[in-house]
Amino acid sequence: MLRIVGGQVYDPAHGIDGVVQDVCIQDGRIVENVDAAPTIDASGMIVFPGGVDVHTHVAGGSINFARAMTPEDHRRTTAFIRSQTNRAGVGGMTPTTFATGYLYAGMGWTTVNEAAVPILSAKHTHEELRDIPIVDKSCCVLLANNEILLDLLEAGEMERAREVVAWQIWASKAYGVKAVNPGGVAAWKYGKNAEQLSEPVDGYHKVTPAKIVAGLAQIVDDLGLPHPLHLHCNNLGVPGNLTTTLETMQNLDGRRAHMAHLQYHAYGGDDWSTMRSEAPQLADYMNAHRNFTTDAGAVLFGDTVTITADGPWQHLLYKLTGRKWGNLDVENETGCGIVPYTYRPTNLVNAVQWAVGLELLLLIDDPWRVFLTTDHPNGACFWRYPEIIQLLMCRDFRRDCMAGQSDKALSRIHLPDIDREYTLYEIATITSAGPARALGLPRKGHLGVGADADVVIYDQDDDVARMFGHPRYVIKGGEIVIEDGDIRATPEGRGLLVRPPHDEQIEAFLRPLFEDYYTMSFDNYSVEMERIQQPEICDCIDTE
Amino acid sequence: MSLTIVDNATCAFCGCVCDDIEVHADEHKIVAAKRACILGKAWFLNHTTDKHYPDALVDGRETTVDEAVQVAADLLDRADMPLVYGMSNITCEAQREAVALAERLGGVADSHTSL
Amino acid sequence: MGGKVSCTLGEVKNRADFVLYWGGNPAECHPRHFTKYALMPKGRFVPRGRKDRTMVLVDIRETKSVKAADIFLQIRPGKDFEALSILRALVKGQHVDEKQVAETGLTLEQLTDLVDRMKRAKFGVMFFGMGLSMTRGKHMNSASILTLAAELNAYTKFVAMPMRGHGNVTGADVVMRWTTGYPFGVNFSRGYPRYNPGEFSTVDLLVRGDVDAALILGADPGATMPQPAIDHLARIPTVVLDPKVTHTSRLARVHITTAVTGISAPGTGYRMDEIPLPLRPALRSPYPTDEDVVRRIHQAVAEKPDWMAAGGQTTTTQI
Amino acid sequence: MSAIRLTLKEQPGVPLETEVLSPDALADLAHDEIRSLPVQLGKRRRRLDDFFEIEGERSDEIEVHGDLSLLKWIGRGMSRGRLTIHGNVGMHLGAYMTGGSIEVHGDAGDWVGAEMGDGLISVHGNAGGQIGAAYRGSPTGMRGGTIVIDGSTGLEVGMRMKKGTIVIGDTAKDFAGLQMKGGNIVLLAGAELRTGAWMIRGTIISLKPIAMLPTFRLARSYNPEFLRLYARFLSGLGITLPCAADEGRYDLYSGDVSVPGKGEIFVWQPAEAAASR
Repeated sequence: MLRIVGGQVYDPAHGIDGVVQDVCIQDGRIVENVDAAPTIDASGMIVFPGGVDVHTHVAGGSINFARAMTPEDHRRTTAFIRSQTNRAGVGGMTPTTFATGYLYAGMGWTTVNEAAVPILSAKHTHEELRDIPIVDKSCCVLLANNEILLDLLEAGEMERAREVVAWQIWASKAYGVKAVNPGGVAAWKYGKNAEQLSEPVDGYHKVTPAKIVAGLAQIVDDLGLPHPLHLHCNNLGVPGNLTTTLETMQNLDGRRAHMAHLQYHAYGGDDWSTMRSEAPQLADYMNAHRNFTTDAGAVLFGDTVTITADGPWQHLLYKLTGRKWGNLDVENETGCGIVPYTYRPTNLVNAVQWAVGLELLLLIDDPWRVFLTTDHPNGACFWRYPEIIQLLMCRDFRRDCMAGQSDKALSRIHLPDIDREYTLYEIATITSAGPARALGLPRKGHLGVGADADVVIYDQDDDVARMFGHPRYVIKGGEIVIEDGDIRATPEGRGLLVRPPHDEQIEAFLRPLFEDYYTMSFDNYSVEMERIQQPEICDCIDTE
Repeated sequence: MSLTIVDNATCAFCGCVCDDIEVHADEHKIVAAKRACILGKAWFLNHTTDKHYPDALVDGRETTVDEAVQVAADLLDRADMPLVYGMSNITCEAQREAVALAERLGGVADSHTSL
Repeated sequence: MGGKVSCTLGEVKNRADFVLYWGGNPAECHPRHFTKYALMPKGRFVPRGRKDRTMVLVDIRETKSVKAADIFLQIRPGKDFEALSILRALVKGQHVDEKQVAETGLTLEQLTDLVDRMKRAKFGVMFFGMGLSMTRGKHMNSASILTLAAELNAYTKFVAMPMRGHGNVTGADVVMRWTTGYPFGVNFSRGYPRYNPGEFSTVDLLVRGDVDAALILGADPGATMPQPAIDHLARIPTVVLDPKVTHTSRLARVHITTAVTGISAPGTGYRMDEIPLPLRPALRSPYPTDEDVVRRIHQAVAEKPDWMAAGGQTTTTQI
Repeated sequence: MSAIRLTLKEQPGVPLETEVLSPDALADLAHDEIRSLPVQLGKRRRRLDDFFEIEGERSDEIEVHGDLSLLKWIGRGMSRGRLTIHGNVGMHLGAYMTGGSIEVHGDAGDWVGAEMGDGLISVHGNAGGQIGAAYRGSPTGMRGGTIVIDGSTGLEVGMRMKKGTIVIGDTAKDFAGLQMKGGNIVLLAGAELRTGAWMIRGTIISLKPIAMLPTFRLARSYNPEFLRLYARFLSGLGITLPCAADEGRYDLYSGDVSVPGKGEIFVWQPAEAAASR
């Protein structure tokens, strides 16, 4: 039991905008009232619901591959020293699992969605998620280059495809469905890509990226998944890709979708030298079409490592940068590429990317549909979110950051003309209430009765980045986990899953195909329930 | 005596980790390992449930696991720079525990990879 | 700076029309590598199986694997790095002198032909064994073949991967990476993980006498390591966990018998391509599992006073 | 200001990490403060005076006496002053240093001057591998300064170095100049195999014949002008580089073409050998 007294509460889900009121906690949930509970005096402090990250890469084969590639970063970053409370680890571009939990909780985030899981190595992802303490975790399974599914779409067998997807979600113990560069990663298996939405994918006659996207979005809606299709469009990072992005969104024809890291998909120009921001056009489209949510995938200047299932893009980046390159293709399903990268303010392309992420956050007018992410670690590391909050809340700070940029760079972006400054209420929306709603998690992202008692309390501070980087208290499931920068407790987080119903006969269809295409036994493919820490099976919904 | 049949058993002998082995076992030993290669077969068939070895030895003396665990803990905790090495022929779950122990001991954790 | 470009074994099965083994003898060391994964199986895009693939074997001597090869290149011992350097140069169209090739035991014609075949492949894969990674040059030999594969992607699809032996050694890499950030040789003496091969790798630590106690599990260094390393293990208090009383057990202070991984101990093992697989034991062991014993030792250690000085939970200046 | 003098009184049983033995750490400290500085013995935090007799205070001139083979990180990141070691010394001597000088009357371990930015390290005995190198994963090793090893060295001398000079008096083991990006390595007694492997840029000068990788090409044979200037710089360190035309010539090999790189390896051919070829 706990009572938080006297804090200014920001709870956008209930329209509460800085009202001084108590928050009461019992048995891990928010309750109406508690008697004789210990209290936290939050007078003069700010109370938020715990942060929710809708799109991050923190566990599994890809990030673990990246860890092995970047020992030089581990050495220079913040290290966690083992204590009676916490495990050892390193932070940095690719934090170790334990450190990931401490760093997220340390800035008040209590729920994260790992955005890219191959079924084949989903056991690995879940093993790592189990070792990320404190936060609750969900994940999205990669399906837009799954060759069994593409074959079904080629044959026009939508109903069977739906059954297969339902089976695959449960087999991987996932929460949602992710599409990455639809068709392009499959083509990459022979060193090719998919750049045109309406052209057949390499090796197919009928299946196009457009059909994959529409098909998967339809299936996700038919299955009633609480989170819509999580979509990484084709042509990520490429100048002029706005056309592809808009075409993809039009092609969805009113169906729900979460457009991942739109920053990487909002560029004009014909090549690297003419690249420019098309954020206003994309923001206009977002504003006019309420079937979409998005996350920023914002970029901050500095070192990071780029990790994506988008193999062709990573090969291009390796050729452009001449730095280390890691690639891992996963049979019949997906792939991943890894390239360390430094975003530099003096680099025209990077300067545009930096601006586009902020422009999208500032120009999309509904904070319930655009969320704070950096596509960790691609645009920047998640533990730098407080810097982005400062950029959103302080126009003058943005101007200062742009002061050193060349006229050429400034002519390619729109940020200097944008005056909007986020309020605390809006920050609470894009970091917590909005992403929780988009994920379809009814007990997350708010402080109403029945919500999970994930609460973060900040000292009021004019230095916005400092305030959001160092919460006074973080409470997870009713327990104080962080106090004044110290890790006080490291409870296990929950594993959030869905179990859409499927026809049991689908296994009879899948088994022989699997035996032909794969190199492991079908019976060893599914993730066993015992691997999920504190599993919570969430309800499917009626999407009509 | 009835046989237990484990379909899709996994052979942990070499790095191929083939997981399509059909293992037949009675209560005492494995009697067949279908689809396993010559190395895998030899490995599967080489094991029984017999107690060929003492539970534990301390300085050559047979003892209980409990006592050996205590002695091991004393020796490892006393060291300034202990080493935890090997981890090839154990499960990931055991590897995870071994890393946690090395961390608690303030020692080094290492595997065959370093060879 | 090169890279590591790889895939799961099913990609090889379904797509590889060019398969090269360098410094390995799968016919005897990984018998089903040919038949289940890389060479014989019919794959989705190589429907005729073996007939659709070209197999090249590079080794210092004729092994049983030669029979399975279309092309066998017998390289002079210790010249792998030189040969790989020449291949990297030829791939980029650089001139290499015929005379300079001679030291490898191969001819310019052979290597030029190999490069042509690699570039003509639709999907090429190179597997490398301890004949490459454990001979003079060691990690640089592995780096060379990985970089060659990465660079071939400018021309066609190419991947490379090591033929890991030793059961679940891949799992040890994977687990250490997610828990510590580093794949092996991790030092926790300052409370946070540090990594420096050569400094914190076991043979070096033992030969120099840098450690003063050891827990050995899932390995028998007493049978495999250089004598000075074994001598040091005998000098310090050593604890062994193993299903058998091993060479190392005989020189140890403590031995605890454990269940056999995969036979009577359940859990997870990783294949050489980092695919996790469940282990399904068929027998019940009279002995506890390694997992259980390690946890018990940890509990016993945790009951002792903590040696770690109270202080911060983080540091920004690592040594 | 007289030197601070430390004498090892107790050999550690396992390696001892003593990054505090650096002018930057000691220069402003009183005697008692120096004595209580922390050192790391395996997992144990100990005091400097557990291992050393210490004389003097407040000086950026430091003398250390004893067999320090197990002492790591001496002179780590130092930026000024002078550190003199009478005895052998362990790994990472002068790693990350940016200024000042270190002199060792004895042998040194691996990673001498790793990733150093500037300063001078001279070792009068042998040294280990990875001299002036990049640590694992780092793109760049030594960025400036000078390292002189009178004796032999281990593997990967100057790995990924970008600037500065390394001089090795006796034989260097394999992979000297590995992935070198710039700077100079002078091998007074040659090296074992694979010198200059993966070299991108930079210069290696060997006064003895060395085994060349097949991916280096003989470009020309001459007495380059810049070597005359460089010889003048080396003579300041007490090292003689032959460069007179009547003494012989340098064979210039370029490579490593496997990269393809533009590194240069100069191999000295004394006049007689040049004539008899």
